[in-house]
Amino acid sequence: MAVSPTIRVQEAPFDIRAESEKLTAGRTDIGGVVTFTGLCRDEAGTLAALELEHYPGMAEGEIARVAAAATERWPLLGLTVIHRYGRIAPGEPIVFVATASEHRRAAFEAADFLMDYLKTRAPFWKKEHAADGVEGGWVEAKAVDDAAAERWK
Amino acid sequence: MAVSPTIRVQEAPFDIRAESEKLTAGRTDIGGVVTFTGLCRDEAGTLAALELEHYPGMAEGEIARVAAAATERWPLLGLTVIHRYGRIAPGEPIVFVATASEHRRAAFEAADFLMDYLKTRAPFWKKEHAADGVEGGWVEAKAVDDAAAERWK
Amino acid sequence: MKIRYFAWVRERTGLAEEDVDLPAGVETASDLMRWLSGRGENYEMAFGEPDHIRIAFDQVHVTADARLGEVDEVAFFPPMTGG
Amino acid sequence: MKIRYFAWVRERTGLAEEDVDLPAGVETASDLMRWLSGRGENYEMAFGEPDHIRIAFDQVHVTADARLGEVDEVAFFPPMTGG
Repeated sequence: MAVSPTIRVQEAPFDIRAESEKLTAGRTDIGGVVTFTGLCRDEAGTLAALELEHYPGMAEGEIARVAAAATERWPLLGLTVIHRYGRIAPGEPIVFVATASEHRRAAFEAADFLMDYLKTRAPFWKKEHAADGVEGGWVEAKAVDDAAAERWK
Repeated sequence: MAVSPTIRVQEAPFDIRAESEKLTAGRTDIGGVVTFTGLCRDEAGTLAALELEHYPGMAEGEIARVAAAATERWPLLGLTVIHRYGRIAPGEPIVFVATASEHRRAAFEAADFLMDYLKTRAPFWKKEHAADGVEGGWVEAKAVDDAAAERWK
Repeated sequence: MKIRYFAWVRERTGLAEEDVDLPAGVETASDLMRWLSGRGENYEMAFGEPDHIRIAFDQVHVTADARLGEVDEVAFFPPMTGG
Repeated sequence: MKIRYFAWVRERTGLAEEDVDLPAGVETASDLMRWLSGRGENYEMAFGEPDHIRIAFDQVHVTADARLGEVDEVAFFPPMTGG
């Protein structure tokens, strides 16, 4: 495994630019970088915030396993995954994935794979807080996410 | 067409962070942003720089047609394409694509599609300048890029 | 053995975690859910539909037929919704 | 009509652009390449293998059988290698 993934689970927001630049700084062997940023949507104004619960320890461990699977499957030159927990307001980032490789195909596929696997395997749970002050319910897992993860088998 | 793409063809480097932030600033309806940055590689130290020739006017026009095809095919909430020309040193960005959508699948597929189509349709040509001072040849178009573009038909 | 609960499993049991001594005959995650269900209405609410519960042993995903063996920490939670 | 050349087509012809008056019988992009090839060694080098040349009429991609009709600007260039 040539690359050592950067993995962080944190409550604080993160600087997407700084994270992207760390991946390529001082390097001249990377041909493509793909990033994905997942943001909190306000669901047409009905959502005040998301509350993300997580399983400390296992969250980092499971992300590391998913990242290791990606580096074994694609020739990556860099890999970063950041996942937040706690209260997150609409417009704020929840998750960030960045992949670097010599050619673009590996970077695209690995980022896509990482998101599908994080969605279905990383121990995080979203609860909705409605804009009218009502504590909403837990977000239900989606069949479309399971189907997406199945694509990689 | 709900989204008006941002398209720029320029010699100057660009600020990836500023470009990404413009896409999401002040919005709470975007669930995912995918970016691709294509960088100049030094080919294991043998390359001093790439020189990108382009067809002014047609470059902007063709990128606009490719961007319009993407916005018709996927429900995008934002779309940016920046392509540089002129002399580009190893480690510097050549091309930047960013797509924003409510759900991640559209953003991933549209970014992937845009890169495949830009590679095969945007009128840019790369010439290599070797590290030993020799003016290198024109980069040849790759069958793998044609095959990638065929995937979307 | 430590048991941890997350999200709506935590809310229904009313507990984030607890220590339990396993009775004889509880050998798998599935056995454990069945035994927990019998401990009160809160547990019954949490584990009434065990097919909807995901399980980890020592912070690694396992299926309901996994054997408890030397496990130190078991966790029960709903399907994940992160990312 | 203006003709523009890019990349190695430009280097081989030795010209970035020129204005030409089309002779009778030159009706398609393909005809134009054949006619240009006969104008000298530099043109023959550039257009000797017309299958390797891409074509634009008024800044839009076309195929070699496209008819020149009312076109103001024709461009010839190698397959694109941007991105």
